[in-house]
Amino acid sequence: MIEMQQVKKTYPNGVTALNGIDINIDPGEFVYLVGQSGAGKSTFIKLIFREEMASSGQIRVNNKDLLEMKWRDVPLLRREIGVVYQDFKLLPKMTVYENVAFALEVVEESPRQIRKRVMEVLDQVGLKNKARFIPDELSGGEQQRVAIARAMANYPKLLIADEPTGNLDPDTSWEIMKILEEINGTGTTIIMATHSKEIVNTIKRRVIAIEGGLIVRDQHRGEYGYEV
Amino acid sequence: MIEMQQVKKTYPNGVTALNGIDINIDPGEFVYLVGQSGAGKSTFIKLIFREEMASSGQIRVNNKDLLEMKWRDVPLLRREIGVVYQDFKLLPKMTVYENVAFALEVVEESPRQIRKRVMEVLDQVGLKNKARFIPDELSGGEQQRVAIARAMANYPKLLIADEPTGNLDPDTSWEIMKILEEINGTGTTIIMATHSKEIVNTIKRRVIAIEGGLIVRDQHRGEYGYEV
Amino acid sequence: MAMKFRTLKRHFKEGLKNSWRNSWMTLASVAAVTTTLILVAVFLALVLNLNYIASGLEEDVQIKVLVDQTANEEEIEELGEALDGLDNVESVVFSSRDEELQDLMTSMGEQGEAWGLFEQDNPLNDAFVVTAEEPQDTVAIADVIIEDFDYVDRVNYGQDVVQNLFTFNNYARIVGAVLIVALVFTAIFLISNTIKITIIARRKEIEIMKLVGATNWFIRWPFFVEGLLLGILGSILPIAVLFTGYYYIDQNMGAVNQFDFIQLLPFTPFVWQLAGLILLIGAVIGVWGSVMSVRKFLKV
Amino acid sequence: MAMKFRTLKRHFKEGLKNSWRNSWMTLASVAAVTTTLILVAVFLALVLNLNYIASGLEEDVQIKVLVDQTANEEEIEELGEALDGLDNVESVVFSSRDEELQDLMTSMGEQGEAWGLFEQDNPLNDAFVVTAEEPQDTVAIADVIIEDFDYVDRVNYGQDVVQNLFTFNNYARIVGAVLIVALVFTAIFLISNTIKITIIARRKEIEIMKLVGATNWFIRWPFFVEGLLLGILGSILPIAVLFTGYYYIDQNMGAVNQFDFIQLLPFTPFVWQLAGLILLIGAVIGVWGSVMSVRKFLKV
Ligand SMILES: Nc1ncnc2c1ncn2[C@@H]1O[C@H](COP(=O)(O)OP(=O)(O)OP(=O)(O)O)[C@@H](O)[C@H]1O
Ligand SMILES: Nc1ncnc2c1ncn2[C@@H]1O[C@H](COP(=O)(O)OP(=O)(O)OP(=O)(O)O)[C@@H](O)[C@H]1O
Ligand SMILES: [Mg+2]
Ligand SMILES: [Mg+2]
Repeated sequence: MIEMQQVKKTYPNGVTALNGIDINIDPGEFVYLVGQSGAGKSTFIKLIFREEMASSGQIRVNNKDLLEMKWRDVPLLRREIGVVYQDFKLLPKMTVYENVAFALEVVEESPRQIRKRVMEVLDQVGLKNKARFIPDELSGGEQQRVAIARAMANYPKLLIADEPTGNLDPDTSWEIMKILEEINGTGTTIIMATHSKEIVNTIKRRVIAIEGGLIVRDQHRGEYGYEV
Repeated sequence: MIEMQQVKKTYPNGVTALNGIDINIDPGEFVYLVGQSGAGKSTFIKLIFREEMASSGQIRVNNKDLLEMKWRDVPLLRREIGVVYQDFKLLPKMTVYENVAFALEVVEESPRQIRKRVMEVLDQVGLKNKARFIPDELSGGEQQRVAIARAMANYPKLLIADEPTGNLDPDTSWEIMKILEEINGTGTTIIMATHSKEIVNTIKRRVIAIEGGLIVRDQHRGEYGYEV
Repeated sequence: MAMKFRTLKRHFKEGLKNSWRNSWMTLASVAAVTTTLILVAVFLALVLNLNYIASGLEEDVQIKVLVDQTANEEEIEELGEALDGLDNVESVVFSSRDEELQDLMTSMGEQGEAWGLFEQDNPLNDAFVVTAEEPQDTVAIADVIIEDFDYVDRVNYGQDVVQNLFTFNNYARIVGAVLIVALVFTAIFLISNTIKITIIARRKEIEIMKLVGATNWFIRWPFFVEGLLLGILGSILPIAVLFTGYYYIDQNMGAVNQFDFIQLLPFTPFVWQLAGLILLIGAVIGVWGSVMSVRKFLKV
Repeated sequence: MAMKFRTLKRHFKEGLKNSWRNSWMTLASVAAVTTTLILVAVFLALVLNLNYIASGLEEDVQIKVLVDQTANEEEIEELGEALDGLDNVESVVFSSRDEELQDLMTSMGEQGEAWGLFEQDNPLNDAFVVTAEEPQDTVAIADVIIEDFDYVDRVNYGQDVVQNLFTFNNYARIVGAVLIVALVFTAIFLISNTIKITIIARRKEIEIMKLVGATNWFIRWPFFVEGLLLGILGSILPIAVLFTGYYYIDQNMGAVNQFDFIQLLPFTPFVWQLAGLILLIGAVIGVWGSVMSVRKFLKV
């Protein structure tokens, strides 16, 4: 699903966030991404759906070479990937419903299909009754759940979540984890950046630890931790 | 420090977020605010520095009646309170340094004093070397720490933090908690909304649990939990 | 770019919704478009009418060919026919010396009557009044007449005044045309600049749309619709002002009787054409400004 | 509002920094201010000069008082003194009947010479040429002369033409004044509207500042500075265009010799005054637009 070879990322301001990443993630895997604040987790994630371009190295996602890819083809790549952004990135003028529907409209789904699916995912994250609200009228955790709903609406082959439980209480967090596990069960690859020791140590999956722009640990059914 | 009597808050869209809150928080206390996503924690916090106005009831902060207060006097109230917002609320065009300095400029601190204090708090949250970056160039956790630095820069009498460790790894979280405890040691009242069972159960303080707009538990040296 | 019909429908709905969602910005943009187009409308109506009035003045210019007093009737007739045969001449009218004196006396008013005493000893010439097809050709025709024709005593067309009139009108026309072009470009710039600012304010939204997998065209279409709506909404008031204002002035111009000599462009079709132009400018610039401004934020 | 000097300094620095931080918006706003003010400058220069030219034409208007042919020299002299004593009269010049005939012949050109034969039998009257202090009073003075004076045969001031000229000029002045006022208001509106849009785009920032404890004045001051900068930057190009353009036209007007009769307003002080006005409009509207637009986001 994802292959990276010697991937480096230096931001325009000179900060090198990733400094030689080699990794292989197979279809259907469930991967935790752990690491200190500023380690490079979000940068790693942004490279996968080409929000950012790698400065050097090789990235293949879904057998597409991201560095050779034409601008035109980027939307097609993104439609196969559902992303929960660390800062949510909801469209502020649209209602919760419209935000989620947007992800289905871009693939020209039929309106009836859209209506059905949107209410379905909103129900899953417990926000069916807030469909007509705009993001500013929601609590932090509710906004985060809208972002989760949008990411999974389109049955993506790959679902990337950047700290999807950062603003959620433990109960809601576990519900979200249950949903992610279910989705993973249908064959969707999942990559999740997280700071939650409890989740990583309870639901044991592959753990990739990033530290100072390098992968310092890559362990199947691993424990939380990012020390070398 | 804070007295609330029968405080209700209904948002313009008809959602009642708080439904009769009675509470007393004394100067120098350290209070955890816990509750499910959407319970009303952030709303409770917003009432204290009058980002939102209560719909009915009585609120006194620092012996000031917030509902009788003139618009003119609101900035004076806010200067006595440091706030870490759940969504950070950093000024996007200003550098990290300028964001923190702003909180000192509004009280017309001397430029030399400002320079000294800003670098001091940035050092405390571990971002001294990112002073010249703008928020967009920071990771989620780094942005959160800038927000923390800004909140404490002005030696506020009351420091309110809305999930200040939501985007931080455990190690950094503990460091932040250490800082908060130190500040609390100097007499500053601290109110902190959090979802971290680990923190609440390790550093035992007063725990106020909100559920459905009501205080369902108020316990000194309490455990994490919000069931009735 | 092949697109399902329901997607097109979606884009139109979305464009209208967006105008509504950003109602503050929409209002401000429409206000800017409105004021700018009112400016264009008023100015165009003014300059085009001035041009029309100037043309009217030029129409009145005639060449008076004074016939040599030695010419006999046959020769005068020949001269008349020859003048008639000239290129670019619209009409040739004969005016006898007696008629000329009468005209002169009339034109001099009361003072002229004093000259009535001298009717028996009329010192004036017979004359042909020649009107050019194109007023602009007057001077050239007059020159030809002087050079090539016999029995012509003098040619009179108010040389100084007419030359001045034409030169002045030509300069005025150039200035008017330059001002119109400049104003229209200014309007285009102001409108698209305003739209650009509103879209800079929405760059984050555009970026999010791209991140969710929208193609450039998917994002552009609602902006296209928004721009169109903006342009059309912004044209309504200018067109209304144009219609009522022009109607009012057209009506009252007749009442102010000193201005018989000023003839405005007829309401129909002039006002309709101008209204069409205003709407066109509004709509085209609205669409163009929107789509162009979006472009630079699509590279995400 | 008592403020430490270092805080004022801080606000100026912050205002300049903000313009730089929002460079896109600043650029777009300055562009809008620039175009609008160029429009105002060009239009003001045009209308004020047209008014000046029209006033020039009016200056030439004179009243010719034709003296009764029965009046003797003493009576003529009395009449002259009486005319001189009239209110609002600038000058009274005597012109004998012989001079009058000479003038008439000259003004008629070649054709006039034919009338030279009748010099011995001059049918014209002696005349006084009266010039009013204010051209506008001409008609009133003429009426007084007709009614109250003896030995006046007729009074001649090109009644129809002059009446038309004054009426036309008055209407033109009203139209010009209305257009200027409308244009200036349009400019004010467009500029403040543009600024408003840029500030709507920054409402979140203003809200954050309020939440951090900034007073309304603390937030307003940098916007004041930004608005001032915007207005001044936006005035530079219009003023440059005004100076070079006016200089160029002023120079070349003399060269186009057909236009001797057109006299432009003198470069100094006219252009300087206009430039000052432009700068004033830019700065005042810049500041006013900024501070006003911020206002509605301060209630947090
Ligand atoms: N747009 C950017 N421009 C410049 N530097 C950036 C940018 N985004 C991130 N960085 C820097 O790159 C490094 C890695 O950032 P990244 O967001 O990947 O961290 P992270 O692991 O997601 O941290 P967190 O857990 O705090 O979200 C950080 O030092 C950060 O300051
Ligand atoms: N500006 C607003 N307008 C309308 N409703 C709002 C607004 N802000 C919050 N709400 C609603 O009020 C309720 C309480 O929200 P609040 O932000 O206080 O929750 P919270 O306890 O902070 O949740 P979280 O842990 O998810 O941040 C929620 O149901 C939310 O949808
Ligand atoms: Mg991150
Ligand atoms: Mg909250």
